[in-house]
This record gives sequence, C-alpha cells and structure tokens, in this order.
Amino acid sequence: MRRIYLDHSATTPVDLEVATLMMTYYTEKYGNPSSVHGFGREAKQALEEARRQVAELIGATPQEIVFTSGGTEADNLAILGTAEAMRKKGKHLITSAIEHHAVLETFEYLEKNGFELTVIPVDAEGIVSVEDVRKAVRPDTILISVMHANNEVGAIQPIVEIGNLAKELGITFHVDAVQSLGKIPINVKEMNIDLLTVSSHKIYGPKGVGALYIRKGVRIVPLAHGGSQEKRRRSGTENTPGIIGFGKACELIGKRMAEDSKLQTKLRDRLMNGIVERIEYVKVNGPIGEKRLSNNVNVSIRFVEGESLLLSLDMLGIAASSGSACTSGSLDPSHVLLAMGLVHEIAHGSLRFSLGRQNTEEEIDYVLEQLPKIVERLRMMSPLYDQ
Amino acid sequence: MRRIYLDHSATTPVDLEVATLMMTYYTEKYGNPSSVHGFGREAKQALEEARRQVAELIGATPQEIVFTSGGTEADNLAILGTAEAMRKKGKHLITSAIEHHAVLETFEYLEKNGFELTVIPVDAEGIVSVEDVRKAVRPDTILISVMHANNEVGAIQPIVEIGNLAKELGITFHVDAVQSLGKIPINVKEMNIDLLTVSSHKIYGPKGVGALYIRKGVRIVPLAHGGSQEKRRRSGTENTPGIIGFGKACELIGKRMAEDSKLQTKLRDRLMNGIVERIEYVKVNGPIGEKRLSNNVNVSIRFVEGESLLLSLDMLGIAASSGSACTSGSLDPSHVLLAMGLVHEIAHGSLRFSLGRQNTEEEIDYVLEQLPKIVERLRMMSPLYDQ
Amino acid sequence: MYTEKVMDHFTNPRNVGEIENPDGVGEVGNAKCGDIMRIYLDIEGDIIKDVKFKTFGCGAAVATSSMVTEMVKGKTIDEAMVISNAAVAEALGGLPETKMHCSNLAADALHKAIENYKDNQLKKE
Amino acid sequence: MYTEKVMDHFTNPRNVGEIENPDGVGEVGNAKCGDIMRIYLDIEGDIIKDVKFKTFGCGAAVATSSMVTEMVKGKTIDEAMVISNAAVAEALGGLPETKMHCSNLAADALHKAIENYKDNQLKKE
Ligand SMILES: Cc1ncc(COP(=O)(O)O)c(C=O)c1O
Ligand SMILES: Cc1ncc(COP(=O)(O)O)c(C=O)c1O
Ligand code: FES
Ligand code: FES
Repeated sequence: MRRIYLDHSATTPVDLEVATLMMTYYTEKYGNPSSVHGFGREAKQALEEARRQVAELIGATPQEIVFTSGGTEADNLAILGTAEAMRKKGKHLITSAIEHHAVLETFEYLEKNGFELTVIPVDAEGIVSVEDVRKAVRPDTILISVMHANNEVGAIQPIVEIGNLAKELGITFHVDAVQSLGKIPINVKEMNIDLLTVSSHKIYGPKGVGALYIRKGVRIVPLAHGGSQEKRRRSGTENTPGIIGFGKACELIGKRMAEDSKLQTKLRDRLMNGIVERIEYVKVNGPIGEKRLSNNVNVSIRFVEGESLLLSLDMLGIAASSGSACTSGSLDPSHVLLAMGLVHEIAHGSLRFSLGRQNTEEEIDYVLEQLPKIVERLRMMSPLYDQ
Repeated sequence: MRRIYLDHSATTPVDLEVATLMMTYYTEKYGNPSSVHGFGREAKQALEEARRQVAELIGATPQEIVFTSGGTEADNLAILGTAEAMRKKGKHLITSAIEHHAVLETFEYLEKNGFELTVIPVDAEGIVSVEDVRKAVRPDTILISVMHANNEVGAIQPIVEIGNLAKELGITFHVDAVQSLGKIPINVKEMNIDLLTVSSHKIYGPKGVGALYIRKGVRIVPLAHGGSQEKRRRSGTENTPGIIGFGKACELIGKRMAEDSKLQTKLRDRLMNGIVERIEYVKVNGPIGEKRLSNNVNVSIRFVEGESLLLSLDMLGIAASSGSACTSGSLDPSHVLLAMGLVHEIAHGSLRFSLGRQNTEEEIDYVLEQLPKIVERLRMMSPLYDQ
Repeated sequence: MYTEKVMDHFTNPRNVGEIENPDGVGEVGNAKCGDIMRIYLDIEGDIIKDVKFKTFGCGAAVATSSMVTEMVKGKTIDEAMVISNAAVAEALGGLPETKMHCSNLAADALHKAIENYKDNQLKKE
Repeated sequence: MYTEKVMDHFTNPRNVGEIENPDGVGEVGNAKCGDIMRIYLDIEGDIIKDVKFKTFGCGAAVATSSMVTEMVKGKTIDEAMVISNAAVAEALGGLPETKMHCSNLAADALHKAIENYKDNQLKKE
C-alpha cells in the first residue's frame, strides 16, 4: 500500500544525515559529556557545537540555550520556572486561548496553586489581538506567554508587537515556537523574546529533545534536581546523540527554510483550494495567506465526524489528524477551534493536513481524488445530512 | 592511539542491535504514538512492546512503567511526586547518605520547602544498616528512598530487608536501581518496592531515556503538565525510538546478565588485586566480594590527586573516573567516600574503574602496567609524599 | 487500536440507511463527545424484521451501530431490549478503554427505538 | 577542556622538585578544593636564580605551578610579586571557568615564598 504522510505538525521523520550522525554518537563517541576523559570531551564538544547551531537558528548566544527532553518540558520549565522565580513580584499570568496543552495546562496548574490567570481570546481566524493583551496587563503581571504559530490552524501571532509591549512594560515574555521553528525566521533579540520553546522532532530531528532559550539575565527556577548539567538549569545526563541530532537538524533547516516554505505553500494552496472546490459545505479554519504557516491545511467538513474521516483516509494509507473529540483522550473537541467560535458539531468534523519536505503534488492529487469519495460515503451514513 | 573504556558506570555504548532498531524508528516508522493513523499505530505498538520488556526485567506489569527522560527525572518524579501526593499524611522523609545527587538534591530541595529529612549514615564499606532505617522512622514518615547499588563504590544495599520494613510499616519505598539494573536480578514484587528508578544509558541503551516503576495503587503527582501521554503521569511527545531502544536493551541484558556478571567479576578482581599488589599506600573503597557490584573497582591512591590520575590515564587512552573534587563542578570531593569515613585528602585521590561487556583481560593488564608508572610520577611531584 | 472486527464493521457497515414509515425510531446524542445515532425499526408481531441506522460519530460509534443492527435483526423486541452496551462491545472483540462509552450510543438508540415503537402501539390502541 | 599549553605543562612540568636549603619556601592549600602546592626559591641579590615546586592537585594546579616557575625564573622578586593569578592563567592560554580558582594556588604559593624569603632576611639582619 502507498503511504502518504501529511501529519508533520505531529512529528517528522528524522533526516537521514541527522540520523547517521546520531548513530556515531550512540555506538562510537558514546562518552558522558561530564566525564574528564577523551570520550567525555568529544561528546562535550559535539554538544556545544549543537548548542551553537540551535542558538544560531534563533539569533541567540549559545549560553542562552538549555536543552530539555522536548517542547513540553521546555514550556513547563519556562512557565513554572518563571512563576517560581517571580512569585514575590506578582501573581498574574497572561496567555492565549489557543496555546498548546503543555502551556495551557501548566498555567491552569498554577491557577489552582495561588496564581491568577487571564486567557486572551482569539478572533475567528485564530489570532490574538495585541490590544487585548495590553488591556489584560496588571501591575502584578509577571509573565506573558503567546505562541508563535498555532499547531492546529497555522495562525501566526503578532509576536513582534507583543514583544514590544512586554519590553515596554518590563514583563517576561515567553513564546512557544515549536511549530514556527524552521518555517518562519525567528530572532529572539529583534523580537524581544525572553523565553522561547523549541522542539526537535518537528524539524526532522529526533523525538525527546527540545530546548528553552533563556535570555541572559532572566532567572528561572529549575524543575528537577540532581547533577549540575546545563549550568544547573536542567539536571540529568544529557541526551547527547539526540541533542547533536537536534543541532544538525537546526543547521539543515536554517539553510532550507526559504525553499521548503515556497514549495509547501504551493502544495498547501493546491490542497486547500482543491478541497473547497470538490466538496460542498466545507469551511477553511485559520487565516488565508501570509498569516498562515506554509504547511498547514485545516478544514471543517460538515455532517461528518473527524475520527471517521481519519480512519477512512488511513485505510488508503493517508495520514492526517483531526480536532475531533473522538481522537483525543479528553473527548472535548479542539479547544482551538472552539476558541475561534466554531460550534461543537463543526469543530468535530475538522481535518488537519500538515505538509513536509517530502510531499509531492502527486500525493496531494491523490488525496484530492479520494477525500470527496470518503466524505460522500460518511455523509450517506450521517443523520445530520439531508441531500 | 588505543582506547580503553573503563567508565561504564558513567555511561555505556549503545548495543549495535539496539542502535539499528532505533534507526528504523527515526527514519521509517517515525509516527507519533498518539496519532490515530498507521504511522502512529506502529509506533504505539513498539512503545508498548518496550514497556513490556522493561517491566519483565524488573518483575512488574507493563501498566506500572512510566517512561521518563532518564534516571534523574525518574528520581525527581518519584520523590517530588510522592511528597506532593502525601503531604497531608506527613512531612518526614528518609534517605541514605550515599544516594546519587538526583536523589539527595531533590530531598534537600524538599527540606528547604517544609519537609523534614533524615539522612541515614553508612558503614566503612558504604552500606546502610536496616536498624538505622528502623530507628529513623517516625509516625509521619511518608517515604524511604535507598539506592540498590552505589554508583561510586558498588556497595549493594540490603533492599529486601528495607523493603520488608517499609511494607510492615506501610511507608512508600523508593529504590534507585540505575546502577544495579542488568547486573543484579531485580523483582519489585518480591522486594516490596513501590517505586523503582531505572536508566537506559547504563545498560547499553540510549541516553535520555529512563523509567519509573510505580506500583499499582501508588499515587504520584506528575512533574510536568501538558499532553495526556503515559496515562497523564508524564507529559510530552514520547521519545519513541529511545524508548524502543531501552526496551530492547532490557531484553538483551536480561539474557546476558549471568554471563556478563561472571566475566566482569573476574576482570574486576584481576584489576583490583593487581593495583593493590603493584602500588603502595592503596586503599580499596567499598565492600569486597558478594556485596560489591560485579563491574566496580574503586581505590584511593594516597599522596596523589584524582584528576591528575585521570588526565594521565587519559593521555594513554584509558578512560576512568574519580571522586576527586577537582573533576566535579562542586569542588567537594565525593560525598559517598566522605560518608564512608575517608578523610578529604584520601577521598581526593580516588579512582573508579567501571567495567563493561567489551573489556578484555589484555586491557586490564595494560592498565596494571601503566598505572604504577603514573602514580610514581605524580607522587614525585607531590608535597605530601616523602620516600 | 481497533480490532479487525471493528474495522470491518466501520468499513462495511451493515444496515446503513433509513426505513420509510418505520414502526419505531430512536435517536441519541452522546453527551460525552457529541456524536449522534439514529435507529429505524420495522417490526412485525414482536419480531424485528428490519433495522437501519445512521450515525455521526467515531469509528467505534459506526462499528457498534452496525453491530447492534446485526445482533437484533430477527430477534424479538424483548430479546433486543436486554442487549447491553457491554454485549455490543464484546461482539466486536472489545473496544479500547477510552472508547467504551461509544458503545452506549448503539444500545441506547436501539432501546429508544423500541420504546418509540411501544409508544406508537399505545397510541394506535 | 584544557588548552594544549595546559596539557603540555601538565605532562612535562618544568622545575618539579625541591631545593636544598632554599632561601624561601611557600606552601598554600586551596581552601576550595583541598589541593596543596609548595614553592622553593633560590635567590641571589634580588634575582630569583632557581625555583622548584611540588603540587598535589588537579591538572590545572600542576600546570599553573609549572608555568609560574617558568615565569619567575631570572626575574627580580619585585617583578615576581606582581605576577597575578590572571597572568598565570593567561600565559597558559586560559583555563576553564570552573578551574580559574586553581591559578590562585600558584601565584599565592609564589608570593608566600617571597615573603618567607623576606622574613628570613629580616631575621638574619
Ligand atoms: C505548539 C506546540 N507546543 C508544544 C509542543 C510539545 O512539544 P513536544 O512534543 O516536544 O513535547 C507541541 C507538539 O506537539 C506543539 O505543537
Ligand atoms: C545511582 C544513579 N542514579 C541516578 C542517575 C541519573 O540517571 P541519568 O543519568 O539517566 O539522569 C545515575 C547516573 O549517573 C546514577 O548512577
Ligand atoms: S462515540 Fe464519540 S468518541 Fe466514540
Ligand atoms: S586546584 Fe583543585 S581543582 Fe584545581
């Protein structure tokens, strides 16, 4: 069976060059970077090279990069670490309604533990308004956290403007850039970002590796205790091969970003327009054009349910994802689509295709050929659909 | 230059079979295990197989295994998670003086935050007395944490007896088994262990992966917030290839444990006895015989300093480690050796060789040939040494 | 995640559709996830002669709908009334833990359709 | 972690040993890590004619000891007194951040040895 992978926002394959490099560090240069001997030194050196590569992609200095076990840990470290470090200064936190669970649930945990939280709404396209952020600020606000680009609908947020605001007000600014890294240029200095979350497995690097950029001078209380790795900001033997893979992936995507983006934008529009042309009662979710990630397609297909769509696509070897309640453990449909004002029933029938470097026009055309048939079949089964 | 790796307690190379398996999951079967489609399902399936493999090695059921980013995170999760879950029941914690930093520093953090801590001393061989643990128990004791085998001197602790005590008293019992896994048989049920920490990179698996065994019914508050991975006990996209590698490494070491142990015991004794015979003023640290890990050699060489020894060995391609202050960031010499009653100056000149599967007699003999010359040279330089 | 049997019933659902002038109709929405199912019955004497369904829902919802229609066809309404959610799930070779609630849809819609039939009978009398 | 120059001085330390009947001796222990260094001086007029050291310590301790002896040989004691820790570290091409304290050992022992020489001179007068 052919296999078409259109779920790159969930995770990407590891680049072969990256994987090959990692192999060396698994089986030959396997030293612990904390060790004094040659095995340790060669690992340490490669680790520091990776730190440089990650820093370069986001306009930071290597000393400002702390490696973690992924985006989730980096988000937690940023938010819990700031709250703990600043609790004497204030108790008010600001975030947006469309953040990833790793951000939202961490804030909700803090809210249950004595902090106060304002969740900024979004407009129908899924975009936060800078004015809303400004209005939410209080004298005791210690942290603003807004993602760079949303993982479900690809909506790019006005980070530069929020960064200016945060700087003007002297409030720590955290940005979850897991989905934008390698797709949109990032410069933490120019964007006035204090804390930035990135993750390796969304940019053709290995899973289980991420990093938090911590601007020089910004204090964070660590989550875990133990060894003095990462200048005491993150304990535990470093995942050296993983980190080295992440570094390499950053270097590669830095070079390829412009071209990748051009190609994927073309495929994205072909797919999005194709679906709208071929299927009735379809709504595109998220912004159109410049404000949308180059690899994101998100549509709601009325009268059918998301998991059924996914399963049907899967039987043809097409991998996608959905904001349907039925695909998640929680049984609530996508909080992002609901925040954008979609009713439950329509959010329920949403489908996300996220493109990657290896996708082809031919694959897109195959999806465009198959999807209408699937929708037709499911609609025939649906009590909500009356021809 | 030849390279002789004798630092397996710091980290091990990844088994080729393990690394090859991992490659498949990096580049081909790269799905996110939370995804509904085929890519996700094949990853999920392999993840669950790994969970079974880890569980089997320690006599647990798969549902009781939570994967983490390493031993440090597992230790933190066990200790912080129990303290948080049980804080209404009591505030008293018990651990030993020779625990790994990941355990000790986590307890010290809790001590600074309202808990009370008793640190049990050890005898001259580095072994905790069960009676001391019993005497330390109070009505409000909520957790006892004692490691299975010590990472510096290889001292194996009376875990069965402490487990019986903890069970009798109804106190949660955590064991850090990072160093014993794959070297001594472990059965969490028979040993009455409630929480057990293991780490992949000490058993020829990849770095950045570990697990916490949580006995069914024992409640733990998670460290991080976000996705609902690992039944909500550990959030973040799973490091699938790493976990799969860890599972395979568990399977392999389970099969090889008896033979590995026999071979390494022979090499260990050859090295330890050889050093004592060839060099004057040498003290073996830790127990001799049954109570010592099969792969650990630890000696204090008087009048010389540990880092100088390491560097000199390293120039000959021999990788070892030391309890010297000068090799650590903290500048305090090994807390383990100090707890065993060694004076600062002698602890300072300690050397650990930790053997692994690939070491040979010939390598040991090379060390035995070179080490006396190194010691001689450094002693000639030492103001403490008078012929 | 799903058994082969579930996938079979999802891919080739039995008895999809509507019955014109049915003797009983039952519709339920799953409060937990918002999925919806409708069942149509054609009853002669006490025997379920024909049954059809329409479902807006996940794979498990479709499969349990299909399965329950197969299970009741030709049965008496009393036999049908005692078919439980668990029985439907079991007939499919089991459902994932998080999907057990989906089987409620099918059994509940069936029971509602039978009650609707009984109501209709009462009204006719 | 160490520069080539540090490793060179560690491997081939200059001026290791003792001086019989030295004009000045200085010994310091590094409070931070417990390492120990002893410096022996042979002084004629104001000039350091010979210098030897013994060190119990880390690689950086040995290398800075060796380096400092090279730096002062042939110098006047006034010139030697102004040699700082930083100067020794710099002469070695730098030291890792966590190892900067090691350079204290060498400069401090040197200065102590010179003071000891001065004390001895005073006693002779
Ligand atoms: C926006 C966003 N933030 C955070 C995460 C979590 O990162 P990780 O999967 O590395 O834990 C993800 C990935 O799912 C994401 O899309
Ligand atoms: C006894 C012990 N516990 C915990 C750890 C930490 O495990 P990891 O290196 O996987 O973070 C180690 C490893 O150094 C160890 O030896
Ligand atoms: S019926 Fe909604 S999740 Fe199955
Ligand atoms: S002098 Fe002790 S660490 Fe260098």
